[in-house]
Amino acid sequence: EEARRRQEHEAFLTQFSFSLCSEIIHQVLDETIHETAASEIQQAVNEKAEHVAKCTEQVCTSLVEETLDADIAVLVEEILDVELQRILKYIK
Amino acid sequence: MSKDSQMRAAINQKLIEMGERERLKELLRAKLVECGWKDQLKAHCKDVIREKGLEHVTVEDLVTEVTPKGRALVPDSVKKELLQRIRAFLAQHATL
Amino acid sequence: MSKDSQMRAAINQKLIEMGERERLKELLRAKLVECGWKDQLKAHCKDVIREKGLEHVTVEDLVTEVTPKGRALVPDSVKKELLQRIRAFLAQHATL
Repeated sequence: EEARRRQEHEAFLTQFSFSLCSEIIHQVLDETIHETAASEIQQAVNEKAEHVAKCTEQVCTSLVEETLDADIAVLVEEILDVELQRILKYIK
Repeated sequence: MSKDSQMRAAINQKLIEMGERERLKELLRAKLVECGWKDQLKAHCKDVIREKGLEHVTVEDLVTEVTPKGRALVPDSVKKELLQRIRAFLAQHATL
Repeated sequence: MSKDSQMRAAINQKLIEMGERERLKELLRAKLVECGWKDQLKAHCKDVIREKGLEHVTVEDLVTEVTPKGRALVPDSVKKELLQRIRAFLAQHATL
């Protein structure tokens, strides 16, 4: 009787160990996967925001440069023209 | 309540009371980092986000997508070590 | 095409499509007049012409000479305002 009870207890512990092991694995994996997925999405969102911010600044800089280049060229032409007219008038 | 479920409840109680359940979870978490599982999972998440496009993925989608691979990637050695530790605890505390 | 240039192209495309790029340039021009940039640059051009002599200056020379100062003279507040306006526009109109 004692041997039979011992054997039954052993079988119970074996079965219990397996089920507890798989329960813990499932629980930890589910938690970890959820945390990892959330943090990876958050990281991707942050990276994208940084990327958009950086490129927006670059677009802004190029827009300023483009406008300045065009305006400086016009301004220079105007000034040179005025100076030239002034000299011609002086010579005359 | 059958004898088995009584015993199960008693052991579960003991696992929680003694903090062993939390320690087992911590051990598993540490092993998953150590064996590179967590890095693999992160890489897989990144791949899925890249493939689907960030604007088309929710956390729930991503969890559903990566869970099968995440489960499959757990090394047998890690499962075995956890089982050993559970057995050792039970041998010590779940006496007849 | 790199990721950066794709993004820049997408932003520019959106700005052009909705006529915002031209409006931003106009805003910049107005701000430059308002803050005295145009007057300062004119004075600088005249200084350069005086120094070098009109007969030794071409349009290209003068442009090359005054451009660095022209860029440096744009107040940070003006650049900042422009950037804010682009950001606000994108937030309202674009899914990038």
